[in-house]
Amino acid sequence: MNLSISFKAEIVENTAITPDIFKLTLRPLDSFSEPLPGQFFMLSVSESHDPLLKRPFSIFNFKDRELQFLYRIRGRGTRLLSEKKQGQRISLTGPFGKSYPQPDKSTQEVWIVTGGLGIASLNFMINRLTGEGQRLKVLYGARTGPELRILEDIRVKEILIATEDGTEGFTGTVLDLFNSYSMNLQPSSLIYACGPQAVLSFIDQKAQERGIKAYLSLEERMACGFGVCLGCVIKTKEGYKRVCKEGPVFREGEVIW
Amino acid sequence: MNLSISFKAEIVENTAITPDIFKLTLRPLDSFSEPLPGQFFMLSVSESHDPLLKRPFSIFNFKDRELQFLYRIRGRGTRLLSEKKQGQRISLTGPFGKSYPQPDKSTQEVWIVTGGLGIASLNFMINRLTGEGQRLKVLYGARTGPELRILEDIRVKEILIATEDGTEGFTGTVLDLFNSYSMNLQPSSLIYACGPQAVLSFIDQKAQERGIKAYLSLEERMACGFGVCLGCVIKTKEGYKRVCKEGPVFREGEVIW
Amino acid sequence: MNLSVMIGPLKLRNPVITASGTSGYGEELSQYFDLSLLGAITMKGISLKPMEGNPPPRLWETPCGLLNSIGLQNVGLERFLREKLPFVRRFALPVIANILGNSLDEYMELAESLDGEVEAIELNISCPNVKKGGIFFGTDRSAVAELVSAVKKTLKKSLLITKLSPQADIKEFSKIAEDSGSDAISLINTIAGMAVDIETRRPVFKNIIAGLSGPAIKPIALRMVWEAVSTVKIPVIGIGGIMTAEDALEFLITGATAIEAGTANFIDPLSSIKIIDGIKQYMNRNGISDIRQIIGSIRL
Amino acid sequence: MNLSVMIGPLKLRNPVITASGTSGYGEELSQYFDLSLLGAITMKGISLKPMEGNPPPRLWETPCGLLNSIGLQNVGLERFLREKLPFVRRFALPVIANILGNSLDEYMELAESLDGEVEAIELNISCPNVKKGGIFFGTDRSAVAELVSAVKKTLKKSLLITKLSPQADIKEFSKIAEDSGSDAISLINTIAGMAVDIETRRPVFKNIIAGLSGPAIKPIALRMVWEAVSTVKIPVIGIGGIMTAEDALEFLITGATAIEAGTANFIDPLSSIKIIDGIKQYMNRNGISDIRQIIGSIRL
Ligand SMILES: Cc1cc2nc3c(=O)[nH]c(=O)nc-3n(C[C@H](O)[C@H](O)[C@H](O)COP(=O)(O)OP(=O)(O)OC[C@H]3O[C@@H](n4cnc5c(N)ncnc54)[C@H](O)[C@@H]3O)c2cc1C
Ligand SMILES: Cc1cc2nc3c(=O)[nH]c(=O)nc-3n(C[C@H](O)[C@H](O)[C@H](O)COP(=O)(O)OP(=O)(O)OC[C@H]3O[C@@H](n4cnc5c(N)ncnc54)[C@H](O)[C@@H]3O)c2cc1C
Ligand SMILES: Cc1cc2nc3c(=O)[nH]c(=O)nc-3n(C[C@H](O)[C@H](O)[C@H](O)COP(=O)(O)O)c2cc1C
Ligand SMILES: Cc1cc2nc3c(=O)[nH]c(=O)nc-3n(C[C@H](O)[C@H](O)[C@H](O)COP(=O)(O)O)c2cc1C
Ligand code: FES
Ligand code: FES
Repeated sequence: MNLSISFKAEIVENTAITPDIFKLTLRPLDSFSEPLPGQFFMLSVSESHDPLLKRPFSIFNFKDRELQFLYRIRGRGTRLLSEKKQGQRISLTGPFGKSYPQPDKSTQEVWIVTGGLGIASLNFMINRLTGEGQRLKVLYGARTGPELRILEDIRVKEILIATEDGTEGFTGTVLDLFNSYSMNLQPSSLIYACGPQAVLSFIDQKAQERGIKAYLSLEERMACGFGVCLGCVIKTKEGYKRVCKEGPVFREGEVIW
Repeated sequence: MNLSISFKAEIVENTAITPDIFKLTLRPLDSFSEPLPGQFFMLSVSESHDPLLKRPFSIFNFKDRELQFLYRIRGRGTRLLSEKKQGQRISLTGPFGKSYPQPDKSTQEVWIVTGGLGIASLNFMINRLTGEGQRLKVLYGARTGPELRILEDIRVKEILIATEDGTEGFTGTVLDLFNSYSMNLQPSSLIYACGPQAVLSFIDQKAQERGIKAYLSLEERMACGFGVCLGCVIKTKEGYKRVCKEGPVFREGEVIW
Repeated sequence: MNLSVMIGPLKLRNPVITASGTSGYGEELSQYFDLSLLGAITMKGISLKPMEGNPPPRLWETPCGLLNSIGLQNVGLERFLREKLPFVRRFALPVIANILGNSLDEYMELAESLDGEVEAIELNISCPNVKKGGIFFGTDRSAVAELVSAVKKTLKKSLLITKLSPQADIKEFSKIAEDSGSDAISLINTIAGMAVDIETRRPVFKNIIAGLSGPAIKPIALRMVWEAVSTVKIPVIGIGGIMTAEDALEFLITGATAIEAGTANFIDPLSSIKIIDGIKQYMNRNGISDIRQIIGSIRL
Repeated sequence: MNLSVMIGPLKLRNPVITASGTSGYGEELSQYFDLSLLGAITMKGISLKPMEGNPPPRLWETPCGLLNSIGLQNVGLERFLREKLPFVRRFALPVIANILGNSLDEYMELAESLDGEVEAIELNISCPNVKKGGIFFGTDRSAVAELVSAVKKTLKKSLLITKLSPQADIKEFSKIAEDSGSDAISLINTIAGMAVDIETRRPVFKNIIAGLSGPAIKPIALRMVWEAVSTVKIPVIGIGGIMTAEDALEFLITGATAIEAGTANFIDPLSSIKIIDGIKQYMNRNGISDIRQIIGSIRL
């Protein structure tokens, strides 16, 4: 029994990092279960029945019993969320989903490949791994320089940046960046990736080609977040799987893109 | 053409006067028509379709192009309204409805009879009348002393108070108060009343008995507020009338209670 | 940019009509905008004799919806012709009279008197708020066929639009309306719904059942419009929960030639004007010069 | 305080059931609360053979509603009996198996295999998400009569509940179900709805039409339950947009013997538990000691 799966939290902070990217910090008001990196919560964006469904957000950070999220305004729900002010309350369910597995002993180097808001899912894992002294290389792609502000809290020695408009770092996408460094990948490397489908399917393919282990975090529209609606499925080699339950983290070679 | 009938406003203040009575000050962001005392606006309590309908609120005061409302938390809509914070925006339509007619030359004394939130509709009229030097007597009933805080802004010389629990002024309702003073009513007096149906029907009857003119402001559930849905009707001697359009202010003897 | 559409021989400036019972006789809305900006306006349902309507309460809010039990309060045919029609006639726009009878004869008398006075007559055979009349016709196959044929034969000048009940099988009844000579069909009317006050344990409405409108019913209305356009060749007017241009576009893309906005008018008297603007913006954004490129353009 | 109700000979601890397709096979929910707190649990619709379900997207949000096109993905009868049923059997609560066939034979085989394995069988004759099967039965009078009678004859131990389609005439079909021997009826299943993506101009779902659930449909569901309880004597289970105890009470007061909560489980896995608590609070507040004083207590 885990009656703490559904709880309320108070907004400590909900601030714009760029005009459409926000950082949200919540202080839970009831008991809840500790989240693991890669897991997500379903957040209510409205106190009414419209929008009806909660929205899934990866846990960006968990510190001092506060939950932190990073989100981009995409549609109505995220817009409503961005209008919420400090002191307002919001309902949550979670944590849900499989977390990123830990690297095993044989892993010599971890690559984090992500872009845009994909970092929302990986930041917590990065913190864990650096805390454990794991060797890390972060490859990050953004549309444009100012969006790199979302990396400000991230403490990693080796972080490689690409911007599509070339305002900072490498000019191109994170995939271009990946390509130009991928000769350094060892069979004992491990990749964690999160981002748009194009990024994930590309990394999936490269990992398979090179015989490297990769964990890919996916997104799908969700209703429940905990496996009962069967609404969030993706096609895998073993048939449809629920992103919220069997995922959101999948292994290389599992998903049929 | 009056395209300013529907507009947005920014919340300047939304503060609790008692735990369930709030004062809301709005700064319109678009052009709008000047309201008259007794008129009302329809306020959206949510940026979504749930609750679907706007809620009617009397104009409590209009000063320096700011609209002020006084409201009590009654159900879901007013609760949502009370949770809104300074800086948030809200949509309005209005002003709608008939205003309180001005007293005519023959009126020697104006009585304002109201209780609870009824003052929300009459305050603006009181301000007008005192501004014009009209002799005024306000009879006001509250449940309990602390609720009298909503009268703080009201500048009238002669204000008679009743509280149901006797914490301040006369012990009883505003009707008891009215009864014990009504011998002072002259045929040339004029009554403005707003409040629960019991108050209005009582004043209506007394006014008719004594041949005194009275203006009564009514409430009904509303969908549109401007006369097209036919949802807010009350029974009158001339058949159903729309509270939002033919009212909310009615004459003594008009309504069938 | 062309926004005009044809409902049979009737040309509308644009496909946005205000729905019956949600725009009165045009008097109130005309205070807020120039009615001639609309594609057309539909009058509150008119009966032969004035109707007082139902006692309050007449409204109840539901999640994203509105239950109403107005009971077809209206001024009756005579006052309509004398007072209400002349007013709305001052504006350059097609007027649709929505009519309701308790019998075939009443419908016929209404249709005869209104023929030529209005551009179109919308047969309300589907209102759930009166015991006699409406609902009976709306779900009875042969009664609808007989009614539509008879009214069609009567009309010399005005167009005939049959407004369907969502309580009936849409495919079947659109076909009946088409086969009986209706020039167009409109759908949907409100869906029969109910609410109970759990404190008093009474139904909210005296009639127990009331009509549900608003955003809640949009997906159902859109499906029914889809069923209608897949069944008949006559123009279909889409109605149900249309609040925004995006909603209207869903119906137009699905194949509705025009749409009616109802409950939206309550939330904002300028809704229909905003819907028209929004459609224009969508057309601009997508480089569409003629609304007819949108209507029925759904890609399966 | 007595919250228990009888569905025919079957006693439920309280009138709150989780609806088919919204609580899986109980595995997920059981991680969050003790299933035996529920009145009963309904299993995801089971077919003879495993079904893969529809391709994504399977979900679309509408105002206060949810359109789904899951396509009855399920593990099939065999795996259900082998893996899923033993799990939920660990909890002390009645289990309802929701079954769906493509033919009378398939329904019969499902019923025979499940008889006695579960307390009740809910005949899903109304799912709008598969082309063959469901919808056909749900709106065809003689097919429903034949199906219900045949299944009823097969069942020696389990109760038979017929789940009605909101696309059919409720009065007529509740009567058919009762006359054909169904022990109870449940309603409503999702209402057929549709959505269009105005940017791609495609229907959101491959099947075009999907099933609408959630608060949006509550007033319609309540009206249909009213129609059912006014027509039949067998117990009626109310379903549709029940999110809170207040919603549940509307259905119980109207005459539903029990209710099923569906979409509510998605928004909060503890919804049904909260509904039970809320009903208790209401009873306390109103000095009601037995839930049977509430059921059907509507005052007209
Ligand atoms: C497990 C998981 C974790 C996520 N974590 C984050 C996060 O940490 N930060 C963040 O900003 N976003 C995250 N997302 C995406 C986020 O849930 C969506 O952006 C949000 O639900 C959109 O809601 P909306 O009402 O604003 O958009 P809508 O109006 O519903 O849709 C707007 C656009 O977003 C797309 N979209 C909507 N929902 C999803 C979804 N679930 N997956 C993919 N695309 C979607 C739609 O197709 C549409 O194009 C996550 C999604 C999942 C499934
Ligand atoms: C012309 C007019 C002016 C008004 N001015 C004010 C004002 O200045 N300040 C203020 O606090 N309130 C005012 N009201 C009442 C206010 O509109 C309602 O309290 C509000 O709509 C309730 O919304 P809700 O969602 O909180 O309540 P709901 O959940 O909708 O209902 C809660 C309770 O309030 C009652 N109620 C709801 N709406 C109305 C209504 N329109 N009239 C009477 N009772 C209702 C219901 O019957 C129920 O018992 C006015 C009403 C009208 C018609
Ligand atoms: C208050 C109200 C009154 C209505 N009166 C009528 C009417 O007189 N005749 C009619 O055919 N439809 C009437 N309708 C139905 C609307 O015209 C429309 O079909 C329905 O409300 C669905 O559209 P909507 O969701 O946009 O409101 C009425 C609807 C409402 C809400
Ligand atoms: C995602 C989803 C899946 C469903 N699957 C089934 C099913 O397999 N069998 C069935 O009879 N009903 C199914 N239903 C219908 C529900 O059991 C219920 O009748 C309907 O959703 C209305 O109730 P609600 O508004 O509380 O959700 C499903 C509903 C949803 C939302
Ligand atoms: S979101 Fe419901 S099963 Fe995944
Ligand atoms: S609220 Fe619509 S007519 Fe008065």
